[in-house]
Amino acid sequence: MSAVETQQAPAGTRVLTYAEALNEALREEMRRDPRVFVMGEDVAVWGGGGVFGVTKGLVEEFGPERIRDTPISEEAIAALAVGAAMAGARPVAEFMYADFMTLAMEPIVNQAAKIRYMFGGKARVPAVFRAQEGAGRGNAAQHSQSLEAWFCHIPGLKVVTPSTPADAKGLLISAIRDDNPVVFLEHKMLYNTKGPVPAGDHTVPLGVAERKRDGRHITVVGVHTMVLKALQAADRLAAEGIELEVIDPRTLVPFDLDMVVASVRKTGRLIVTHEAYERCGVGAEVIAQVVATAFDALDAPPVRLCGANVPVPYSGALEAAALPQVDGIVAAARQLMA
Amino acid sequence: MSAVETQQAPAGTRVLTYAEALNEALREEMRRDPRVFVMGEDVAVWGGGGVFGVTKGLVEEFGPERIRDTPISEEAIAALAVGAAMAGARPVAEFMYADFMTLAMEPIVNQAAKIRYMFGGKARVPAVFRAQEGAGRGNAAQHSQSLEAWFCHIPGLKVVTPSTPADAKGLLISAIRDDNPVVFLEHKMLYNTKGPVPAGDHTVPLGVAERKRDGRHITVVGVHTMVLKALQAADRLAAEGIELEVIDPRTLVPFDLDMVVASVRKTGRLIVTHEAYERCGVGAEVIAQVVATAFDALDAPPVRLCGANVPVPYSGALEAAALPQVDGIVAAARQLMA
Amino acid sequence: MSAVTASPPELSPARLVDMLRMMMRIREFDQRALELYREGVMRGTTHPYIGMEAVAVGACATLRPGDRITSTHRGHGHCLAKGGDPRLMMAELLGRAAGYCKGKGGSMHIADVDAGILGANGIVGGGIGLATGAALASKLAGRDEVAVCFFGDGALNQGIFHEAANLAAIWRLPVIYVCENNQYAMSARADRFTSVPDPAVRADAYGFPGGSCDGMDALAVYSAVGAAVARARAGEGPSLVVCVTYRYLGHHVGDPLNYRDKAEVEAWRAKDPIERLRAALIERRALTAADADAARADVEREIADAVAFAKASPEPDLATLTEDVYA
Amino acid sequence: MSAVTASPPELSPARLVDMLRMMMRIREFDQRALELYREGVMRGTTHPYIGMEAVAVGACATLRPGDRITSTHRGHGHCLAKGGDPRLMMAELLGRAAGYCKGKGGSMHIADVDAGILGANGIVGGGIGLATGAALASKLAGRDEVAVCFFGDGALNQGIFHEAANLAAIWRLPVIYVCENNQYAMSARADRFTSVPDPAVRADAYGFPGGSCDGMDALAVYSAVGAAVARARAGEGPSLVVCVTYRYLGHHVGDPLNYRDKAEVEAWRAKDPIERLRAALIERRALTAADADAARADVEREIADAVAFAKASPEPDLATLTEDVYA
Ligand SMILES: Cc1ncc(C[n+]2csc(CCOP(=O)(O)OP(=O)(O)O)c2C)c(N)n1
Ligand SMILES: Cc1ncc(C[n+]2csc(CCOP(=O)(O)OP(=O)(O)O)c2C)c(N)n1
Ligand SMILES: [Mg+2]
Ligand SMILES: [Mg+2]
Repeated sequence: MSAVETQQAPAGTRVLTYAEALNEALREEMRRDPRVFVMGEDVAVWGGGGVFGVTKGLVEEFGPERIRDTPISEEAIAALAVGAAMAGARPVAEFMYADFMTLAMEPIVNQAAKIRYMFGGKARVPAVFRAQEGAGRGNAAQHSQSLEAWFCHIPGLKVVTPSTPADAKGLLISAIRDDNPVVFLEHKMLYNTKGPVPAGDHTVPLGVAERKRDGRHITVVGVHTMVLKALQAADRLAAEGIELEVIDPRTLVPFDLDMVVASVRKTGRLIVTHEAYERCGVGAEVIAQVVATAFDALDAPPVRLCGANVPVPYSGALEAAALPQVDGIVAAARQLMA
Repeated sequence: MSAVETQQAPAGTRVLTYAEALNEALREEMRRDPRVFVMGEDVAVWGGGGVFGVTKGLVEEFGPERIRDTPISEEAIAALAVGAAMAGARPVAEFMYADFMTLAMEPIVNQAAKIRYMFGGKARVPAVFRAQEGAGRGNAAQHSQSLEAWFCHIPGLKVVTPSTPADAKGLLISAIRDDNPVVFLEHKMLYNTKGPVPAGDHTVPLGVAERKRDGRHITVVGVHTMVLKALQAADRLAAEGIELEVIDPRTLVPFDLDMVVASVRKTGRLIVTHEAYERCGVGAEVIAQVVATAFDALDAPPVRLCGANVPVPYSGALEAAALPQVDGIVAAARQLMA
Repeated sequence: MSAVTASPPELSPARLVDMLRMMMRIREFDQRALELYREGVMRGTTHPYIGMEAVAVGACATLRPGDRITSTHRGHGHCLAKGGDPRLMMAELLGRAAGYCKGKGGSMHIADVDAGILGANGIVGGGIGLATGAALASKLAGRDEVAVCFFGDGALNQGIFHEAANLAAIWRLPVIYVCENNQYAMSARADRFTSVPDPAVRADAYGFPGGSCDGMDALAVYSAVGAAVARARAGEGPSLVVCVTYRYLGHHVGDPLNYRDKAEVEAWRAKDPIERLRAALIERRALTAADADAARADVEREIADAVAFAKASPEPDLATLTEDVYA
Repeated sequence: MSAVTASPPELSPARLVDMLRMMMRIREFDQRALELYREGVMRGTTHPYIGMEAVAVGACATLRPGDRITSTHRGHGHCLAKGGDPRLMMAELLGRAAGYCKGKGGSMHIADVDAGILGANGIVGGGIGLATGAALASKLAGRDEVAVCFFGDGALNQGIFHEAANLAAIWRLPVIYVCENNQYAMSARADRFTSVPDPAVRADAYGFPGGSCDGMDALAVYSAVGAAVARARAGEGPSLVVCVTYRYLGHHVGDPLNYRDKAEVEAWRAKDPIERLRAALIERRALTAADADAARADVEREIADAVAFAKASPEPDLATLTEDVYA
């Protein structure tokens, strides 16, 4: 990350943190579209806006009607967002931790995701459900889960997982403008990472991956922090002559299979890495799709480097062991090339 | 299914429906262990016990304290089960439809699944969460989902999906005796299917698959109804000289990978089929695991035949089109052998 | 516990007759739906609203076109009362392309968002948060619309009621919680599964008005809900109105009905809401008996027509399977 | 709204002194936890119970060893008061192998199921259903145990409270809902986010007793919770006891504390529950000032000892990562 932090911002961009970039997206969309509003726990008053600063200063600009602190009522936060979206608003509902979305699955999954289809295409639910997921801070098992696979399983939802400040901004703007329910998952360890972010109306389309690094030998598809770790692994492996091609899907639904398959056709090898529990995680889906599409192109079985199939432990040593790390990517890559 | 229905019951067995077999399991375990109790909506009074008859007659034998009708409060049903299990009871909590478990994910996922681990191994949560899933009756998008992949994703849960009356009984007894939280998923279209069921203390261990049919050409792993459809496809294909080996994993967590891999090593070809939405379904996991373990043994890319990535539609024609069918298995098998 | 008492506008004779006609229409619709189900041309299930017509009709009579409702699994009555088209509804029951949902929704998912009908719902309590959210949207946009949330005595014990009611209270949202206490949630008797004899007291826990009314009397419902609507529209916040009513038939077509006795049913049938309004209107001379009979005949024709329309509509094209998952 | 009024057994001077000592222990424990966090030897976060000690101590003084509690994210006080071992707790805060959870749980998941402590909880409201379920298990087994459920003013707005309270009421479960109204849920003021001025009225919605007590007074808590415990043990069902209290410090160590002013904090600190019990006991001659000072010194040593124990405990073996996922 240090490379990014010290980097000069290209023209038209500023170096912002991921949290600041999200904040900018919210601010710009709220200025542009009066139907957009934010609700969630501690989004307005706490520390001037949000436990992670994402909504900082927004209540000052937009007032407490549009930046609404809620009681601790996750199911209602989600359900009200769905109803408000059906009645013409464009809510951005925040869940402080993705783990708390377990309380809000009914409205998100049975209502938001299905309403348009169930109603024969005669309704829209333009709601964004924001939350942060991931481990790394010793928050233990109920505050560290990455639950993106659940949402990816449910037709009717879009699922977004930005890994950089620029994508955080561009994808959040796209999510807010999208006419579908979008589950927008941030990562707690990324909020303070920095990078250049385009000023103004910067959008990143939902469904387009980004190749973060070119390489000839192994395709690495990473989610969230694992994109950054894959880039670090790539740096280390370059010295050994092993080239990783690092792809950040950016949105998991829709998923840019074309870019991944094109890469695998070049490299013949695939690593998929995410923090979420391995079993029935998104990695399995990526592998199943790649295998179905480009079996012939694979020189070796695809490898998963994912969160261990255990609740996330508190101890620093155990937590680190439960998550995929740079060392693991390096080792897996060497093994694939052996 | 007609083959099964007309079949003679081997010694020590009776021909029962899947619902009757589950009923017998509950009855026998409740007789054996006074700590076992059942709670859920309409499990006692409605029609003498349960919307699908699974708890029929139990309130007469065990009384309303141990067969407890609840208000419509799914989150509490699950949470009370967790608390009761920690305090020495062995609850069997029923959710009328798996879709309603969206309301109960918090206690199941954040509490039941994690308590033992979070508490350093010093607690047990011997609770069974029963529900029925699946489509086929025109119940539409909020009453037809198969959500097993969500539960499989979460470490700490066991996940059971019986496809026959005998397994229904044997697995439910094992689930009740297990000291872990078990998500026990039945299928609405199976309740009236019949088969021989051993009398008395019949248990099927969690984690052991069953080969339902031997075959040399293609391994088919099916969940629930798809086991039956795969067997029908196998009958049809046998005439063409294509042999399917049909495996019913019976429990998805733990998963009997060994049996599947052994089969794939023999056949070189794999079809995985389930009603659940394809994306991020259990099929992807099975493929990812098989590919990781037996890549060299595969003669063709594994195939998924799963629920379409759409909310389950109401219309009969659309619903049938949304689900994997015998014809689809036959066609995929032919293609694999072409 | 205190109900809102301000009275809503007096209903003209013509409106009263419309209300009677609407109640007849709902009953006829649900009777035909049951027949279609028994004929085997309908899938899934159907939850008849028969006996409860006064609630939907009395409540919806208080609303303007821009107002919204959320409905339940037992939703045909709400949908018709808020202006739903019986032909498109019937076609949906038969899973046809011309149905409200193009055959994808069926009985439990009929909706007409443009008409303010945010849908029936397969999830008990599923509409409670939606109505509250719709009310929030109205408030945010500065529109004086209200949202009426229909839900059952069973739904009252879902956590979402608690969360949404608290939010509606602190945010003074223009939502009216209309609890249809039809005495049962499937086999669960309201008086045994809800911890208080009169569910209306639950409003006290949120600090907004709550009251009960005779849900077999469309005019009583109209007054009670109307007062709550006026309050909501004036920006004074939510109310709970419990309508005491009864479902004459089983929960759905497959109900074994082993949990209540015939005498109870008969006692409620004696309070029939359609007969009651009919008699009241005849007494008020808003209507003659012959008019009423003619209205019933009209409604029968209308619903027969809806059935014919539905049956004539084609099955959905299989290509639509993957359409409309996303906008 | 009516609180239970029967009074629990008179406390002996020795028990009163134990209660004072326990309050001191809790405060000392949480103060050291904060220091450890600031030293950087602790991960995650810690939610200090400082200022609220009277609630846990007053409530747990009414319990027998076989009774159970469920706790919250702010759980150290509950755990100590119900008999938790400060050494195993401290070791857990440091993520060590000797900790209650072998380093896997941390502050938010400390539990001692054998001692009736069904765990702190990272989910606001997460313990409400668990306590209710534990009470159900006791009832089913015919044991006269009770379950005390500690939860915050913020948790009161979670749907699970509604569902569990209704169930506890209709099933007459031996559970006592002890709401720690410390005025805030993070930045959310209870008086703005809960729709009623006195949350105790919410008990009315379930038809069981509800009342408030001075949560800065261990003896008031003892009486109020004790009466509810007696009721529960007698098979008469649940109660809600709201303990009006305050957290002196931030929600957790990272709290910007921009939502309340110093004067408010000072006003509450003036009612300090430890000072209050100390003064009362000195006045009753259950204790001298010197005894009290000695007790404080004891407690400081005890906690210093716990810290030393924790620091001396090894980190968990990495092989334990995959242990204890399943029994
Ligand atoms: C969340 C959820 N739980 C359970 C059900 C099954 N179910 C459908 S209707 C019903 C009873 C609802 O009772 P009530 O709210 O009183 O409405 P009524 O049927 O009496 O109109 C139940 C339990 C469901 N559809 N959704
Ligand atoms: C379900 C859930 N939502 C939100 C949070 C984040 N959170 C942790 S503590 C807290 C405030 C709790 O307030 P209260 O219940 O009053 O307890 P207190 O902190 O005042 O002791 C919040 C919002 C959480 N842990 N769980
Ligand atoms: Mg009802
Ligand atoms: Mg609080």
